[in-house]
Amino acid sequence: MVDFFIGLFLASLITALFTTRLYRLLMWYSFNSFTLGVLALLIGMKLQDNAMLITGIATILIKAVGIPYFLKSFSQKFHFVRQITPEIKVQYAIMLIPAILVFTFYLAEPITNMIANNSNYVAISISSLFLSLLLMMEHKNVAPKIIGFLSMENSLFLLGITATDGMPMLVELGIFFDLLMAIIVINLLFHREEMKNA
Amino acid sequence: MIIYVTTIAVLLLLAPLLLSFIKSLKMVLLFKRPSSLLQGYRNFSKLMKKETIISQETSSITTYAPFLVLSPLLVTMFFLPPVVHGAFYVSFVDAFTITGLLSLSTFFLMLLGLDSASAFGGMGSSREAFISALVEPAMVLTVFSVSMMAGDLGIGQAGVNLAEHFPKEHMASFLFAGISFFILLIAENGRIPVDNPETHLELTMVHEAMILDLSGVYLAIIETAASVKFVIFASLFVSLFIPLGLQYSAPVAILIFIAKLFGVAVAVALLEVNTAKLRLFKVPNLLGISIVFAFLSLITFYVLGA
Amino acid sequence: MLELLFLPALIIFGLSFIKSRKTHKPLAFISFFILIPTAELLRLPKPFHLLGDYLVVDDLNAYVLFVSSIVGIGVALALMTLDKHVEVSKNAYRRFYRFFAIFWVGLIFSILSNHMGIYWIGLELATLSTVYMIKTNHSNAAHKEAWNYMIVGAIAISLILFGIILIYASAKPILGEDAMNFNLLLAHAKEIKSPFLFEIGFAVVSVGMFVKMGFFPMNLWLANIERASFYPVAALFSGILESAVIIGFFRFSKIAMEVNYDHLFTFVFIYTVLTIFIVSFLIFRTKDFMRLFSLSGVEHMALIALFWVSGGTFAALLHFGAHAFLKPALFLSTGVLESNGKYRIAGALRGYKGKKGTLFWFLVSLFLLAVISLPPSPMFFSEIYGFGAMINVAKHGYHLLAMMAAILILLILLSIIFYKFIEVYQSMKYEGEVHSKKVYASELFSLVIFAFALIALIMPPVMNYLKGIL
Amino acid sequence: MFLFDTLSLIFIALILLGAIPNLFYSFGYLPHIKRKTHYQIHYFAFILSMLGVVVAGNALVFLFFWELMSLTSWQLILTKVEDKETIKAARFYFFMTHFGFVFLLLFFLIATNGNLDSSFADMKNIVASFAYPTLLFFMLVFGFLSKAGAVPFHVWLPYAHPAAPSPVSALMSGVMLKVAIYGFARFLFDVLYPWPLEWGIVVLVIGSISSLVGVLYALSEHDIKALLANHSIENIGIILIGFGMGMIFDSLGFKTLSTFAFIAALFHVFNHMSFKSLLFMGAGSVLHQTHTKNIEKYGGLIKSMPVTALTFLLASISISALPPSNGFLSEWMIFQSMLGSYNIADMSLKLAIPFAVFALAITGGLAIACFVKAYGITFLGLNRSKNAKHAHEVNFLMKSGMILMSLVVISLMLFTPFYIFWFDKTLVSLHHISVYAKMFPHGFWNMHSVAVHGGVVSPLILLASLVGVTLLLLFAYKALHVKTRVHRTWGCGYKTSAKTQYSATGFAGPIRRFFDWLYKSNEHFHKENIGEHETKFSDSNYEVHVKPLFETSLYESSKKLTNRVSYWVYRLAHFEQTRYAAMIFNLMLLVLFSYRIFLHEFSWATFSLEFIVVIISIKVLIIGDKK
Repeated sequence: MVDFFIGLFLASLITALFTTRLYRLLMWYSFNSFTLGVLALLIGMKLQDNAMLITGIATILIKAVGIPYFLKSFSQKFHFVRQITPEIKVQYAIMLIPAILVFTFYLAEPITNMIANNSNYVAISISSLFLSLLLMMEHKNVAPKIIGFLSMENSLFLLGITATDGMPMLVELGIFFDLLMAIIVINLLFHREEMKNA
Repeated sequence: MIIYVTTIAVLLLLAPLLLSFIKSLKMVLLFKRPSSLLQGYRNFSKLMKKETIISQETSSITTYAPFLVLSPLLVTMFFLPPVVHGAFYVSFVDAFTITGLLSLSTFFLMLLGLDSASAFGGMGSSREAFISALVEPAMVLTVFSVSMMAGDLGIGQAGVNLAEHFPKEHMASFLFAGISFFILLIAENGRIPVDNPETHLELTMVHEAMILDLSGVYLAIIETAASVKFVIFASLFVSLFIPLGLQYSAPVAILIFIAKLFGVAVAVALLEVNTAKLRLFKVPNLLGISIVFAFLSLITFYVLGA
Repeated sequence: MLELLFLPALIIFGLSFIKSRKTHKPLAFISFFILIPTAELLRLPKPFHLLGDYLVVDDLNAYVLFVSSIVGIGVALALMTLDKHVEVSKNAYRRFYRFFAIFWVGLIFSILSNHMGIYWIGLELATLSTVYMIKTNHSNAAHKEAWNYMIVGAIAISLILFGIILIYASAKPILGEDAMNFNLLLAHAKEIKSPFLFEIGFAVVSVGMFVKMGFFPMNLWLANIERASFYPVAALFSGILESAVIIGFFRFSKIAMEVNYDHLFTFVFIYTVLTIFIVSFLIFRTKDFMRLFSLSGVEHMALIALFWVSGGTFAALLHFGAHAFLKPALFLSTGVLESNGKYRIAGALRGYKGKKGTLFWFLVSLFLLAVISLPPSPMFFSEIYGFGAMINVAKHGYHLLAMMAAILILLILLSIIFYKFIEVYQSMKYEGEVHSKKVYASELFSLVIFAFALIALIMPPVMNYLKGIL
Repeated sequence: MFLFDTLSLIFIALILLGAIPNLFYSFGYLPHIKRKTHYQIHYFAFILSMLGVVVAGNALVFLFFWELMSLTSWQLILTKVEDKETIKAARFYFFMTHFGFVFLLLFFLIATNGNLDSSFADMKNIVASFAYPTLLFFMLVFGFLSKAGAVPFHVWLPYAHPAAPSPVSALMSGVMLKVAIYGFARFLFDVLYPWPLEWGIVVLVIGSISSLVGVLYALSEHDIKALLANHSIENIGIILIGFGMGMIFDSLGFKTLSTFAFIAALFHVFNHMSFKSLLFMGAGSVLHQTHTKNIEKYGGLIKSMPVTALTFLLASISISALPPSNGFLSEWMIFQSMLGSYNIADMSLKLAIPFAVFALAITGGLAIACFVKAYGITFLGLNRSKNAKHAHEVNFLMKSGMILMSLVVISLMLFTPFYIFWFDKTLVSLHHISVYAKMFPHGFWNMHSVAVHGGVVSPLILLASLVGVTLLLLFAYKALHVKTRVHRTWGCGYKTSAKTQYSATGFAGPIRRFFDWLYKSNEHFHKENIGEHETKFSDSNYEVHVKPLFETSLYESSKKLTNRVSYWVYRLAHFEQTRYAAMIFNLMLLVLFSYRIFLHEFSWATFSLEFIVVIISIKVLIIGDKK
């Protein structure tokens, strides 16, 4: 079950890479976050870890629902360009994504003595990190870049949830707090720009 | 000690004669009517009687430099090797010092040339500086080599040593050093092919250009200095490279020495008659030969021991 | 104690909401209160548990905190006359103060933390608040650079967190939830079961930090941002933000040293030499003060990192202190220096009249010459000791000649920087035309504070204190 | 912390001898300087820092004062900032001195294991266990000889010395260069002893080349201070020749000869300090009066500035190594020590040393030519410009500075045995054997060489006889009561004027032409022809400029290289901002890959794979397609 959701997580991220519409991208991000939340809930239940459960619920609430909603409203408020074509050609991307996956598994191969005893989780997290970076690279517009950054955050959480069986509560809350802060700052950035244009 | 003083006196007296001798011998060789052998003395006495004309552009350098040109040479006269076996010689002066004293004399001569503000003086000094700069290394290297063969750098001691043990085993390097030194003799004394002491043609002058503005006693002093310099070189050449005949009694040995000096003069005259004056910028070639021979002399001495 | 530490920042935060013409005057003086707790922390017996195991004060971070507090005071002072040198609206001015306060809080957390997570949170807070500080400048360039900072800073920060989690993953089997505790991790570093995982984590963390400090290949990134924003931002960057980053690097690398020293050293050495190579040539071509100082800041951070991993703890800390005082001082003075145009280096130090002016140019010359480590600048001593430490590492390693060659290359690269600075200094001092410029007392006061702090650094007691750290 | 052994004391003496007359001169010069406070602060700090260097007892103190010395001298060069050249020169000087400092720093760090408080004796122990002493030796060479101005690090001298005020040039050239020699000697003797044979040869070669290069470029110089600066290069070369011979003899086991050669080098250090300071003071006085450094604008100054002219003459004789001056004596000693190469068994080395002899000898010859030029063109003949016409003797303080310095020169000439006694003691304290008894076996009249077949020189007798004979001749001349008449110089019927005199360019012409393959001189000839006539002209101007070969080949090319590299780096660093993410991506790829390959398990196959992958990804993601 856990592995299935990890697969879904990765799949949604890869799909997001090929998306050419902003709202579609937001949707894939939301789905991505949702799988992450479910993963947290699943592992949390298995480990009887309340903190993990809270994290899962918060993830679903904030990342899968809240942030996409905010971003969507921003995009309407500030008239984002919604047509986002990837800069990197599809042909390259097709080659690049498997290469990244191969590389990360090769990289993670010597890792031993994990708590979850599965180095593949690390590999998948690193590859999703690379994929989110790729997402940031292939777009010139700011909005997809922000989504790229947010999915990087997701891959962090994936690592934290799967590979380490959850981080300390304090840290996770801190991360959420910072995420909110980031959204505020982004809002301000857009806002200033808007004011100036007006 | 008496022989020592006598030798110096004889050499001093002989100095003008040697140059006049070369001149007249050259004239004979060129089928001209020779000038008198005593011309040098005549010139000297005539100049001594004349008044001194000093240029208004000159400074105290002109007033004192002629003496400073002559005095190092006169001092050098006292340091020459003995001409008679067992005679007194100065042991506390070596070849480098003598080289230095000769340079000192040249230094003031060059300043003298520049002092009069004439184009000729500067030209002469410039050329002299050029030549003497190149003479210096050849001189030092030759001295270096000779001191090895003679077993001493002290010039007097070297002469004695060479006379006592003629370096038969080092004949090759001895010969090379001799050739080198002979070239230096020509270059330093302004003889053809380096300089022509007899013309006053601006293209060729070196030594004469520097003293163009001197007259009277000053000119006499400089002329004397030139002849003394020739004597010094000739007697150094004779003592170091033809160290023969010292074992006889004093008068005979001195006579032999004088004969050798005249021999050198003859050689110089022959050379002068048979070569043309070199262009100034060809002079380094000649001096280069001298340097090469000096090096060769050292190398053969070191490597072959010959 | 904790309250006292955050009090000045919080007061500034609160006051910044009051809409009055004169609010910014008291703000500067409030910052002085920070000296009380920080000085107290320096004095207290170490380790001092400020907040359980989360915030622990030891010699190292007490020193770093003190240094950054002085920088904070200096910057707050110089901020008073920001509107005299650049165009800034009252609102933006106050908002600048507000974000400055947030920034400060975040960094105090970071510096004092004994917990990777808290360290990260503080850093993130600071990063995000900086974005707005950059934005205070209403130019297009500043807007662009603010986004840039947002994106790249976010990436860097995420990388750091990613690395932290990897390290956590490697240590959790032995330490459990406490695997994020720096001290515990350091004590148990040798027991880590999967050193490879730890090392990957460390590599990711350091890449994140290096990107944030503008190392290879992001050299011009930081310089451009500092160019585009108001000059106090640059001062805050180099004086406070970078101190927080570097103290993290100190702590992480300390653990990495226990795990595998050779790997750590090779990695950092190659990285920093590469950085200095690029930076020295970039410095050679710079044409304005901001980029010049900013790039030289990158160079100094690289040197600090290098000295630290070479075992030259004292050298690294001294260099850090000198850098933290010198760079903000220089950045703050650019406000005055550039009052006749951004790209006018020639004659920038001329035309200062009166006592204030004389003091100003004198101080700036001192700072400029101290940056290139002429004696008796603290940088002179720190570089000597730092390179000494490197030579020692070289002597105990296997590739002595290769290391020597690398050190030599490093020194020659530093000579290039030296040459550029001399050129700039001479040109500022002796070339160009004379325009009269005005210096304000508050900026001068902050420069004087920095100057005294620098002098204090080379005093024997301070030196001994630094030698006693670790 | 501080060290006062004989070597230090000797150099303290040197600095004081150089500085005290300079103080007088400097105060006389002061009205001429605009930034008086600036000048005075740095001037005294400079002298103090030099003293600090020679008494420093550990590495840290040494480095501190060394840098302080550089710093103050740099600021002193910047005294006259109105000049663009000054700023350039100062920058170049400071860079060069920093360049040397880098090597010194490295040397100290290696030799002290990073603990800079250790004394020189401790350093010796550390160095003894260091595997590559030659590395350290080269660091010393680079570090100290770049400050001393030996080839190929000499390029800054002809720029820095002319730019500095004259008292400072005198101090820098006379004393500061010697402080560098002190450092070189100090660490060779105290730390790096014993020396392999090759080191001595390296020093000898550097010395020979420096002496030749220095004098050759001095000849082509028209700026009087640059000329003197080039002569400093030459004299440092001569000192290094003596030093190198000493090192060679020491490593071959000829201890007596070694001490002798070192004494010669030390003696030349003192001599050069004395006459070079005096020359710079003289040049400074001339400059002070005529406001130009161009030697072609002087002429006839001996009439208006007799004291300057006389002291300059004394120094010229001394620097040209003419007997019986002190310069001659030290050069004589160096020649003598080279004569000691007779004993060397190694044939190739034995044959190589005559080349050094040759270099030294030709240097001597050219130095004479050069100083005839410098003296003759400056002080003799007619005034070549209005500036020279209005010159008059300098003020009392400057005069007394010059006179004091000439007294130092004369004392070095008269009290040679005394100085040599001290040099001998110094070397004994550095664990060499004493040769004083061998050099002066029969009192102080005659100085003997310790080489086999070596010569003798008797400075006092020479001096006495030269003075005696000259006086005798003068008295004779006076006794003759020769009539004297003053008239114009005879110029073949033409009028003699300032323009018909030989110029400095013309004077050096033959030599310049002979060495043109080295000079590669840049000639400018401009002529206003009258009508169609090629040979008739109303106005003409001929100038020759020589740019030193080392500067064009070594320095400008490295500057070009730096420029090119920096441009390349600059372009590389200027990516579009959208590429930042891509750069980080690739960076991560590279770092993680490297960790995996190099630090976990290495195989060439994966390495080459990594290489290819990274290259492709950089190409695709960062550089992108060509547009």
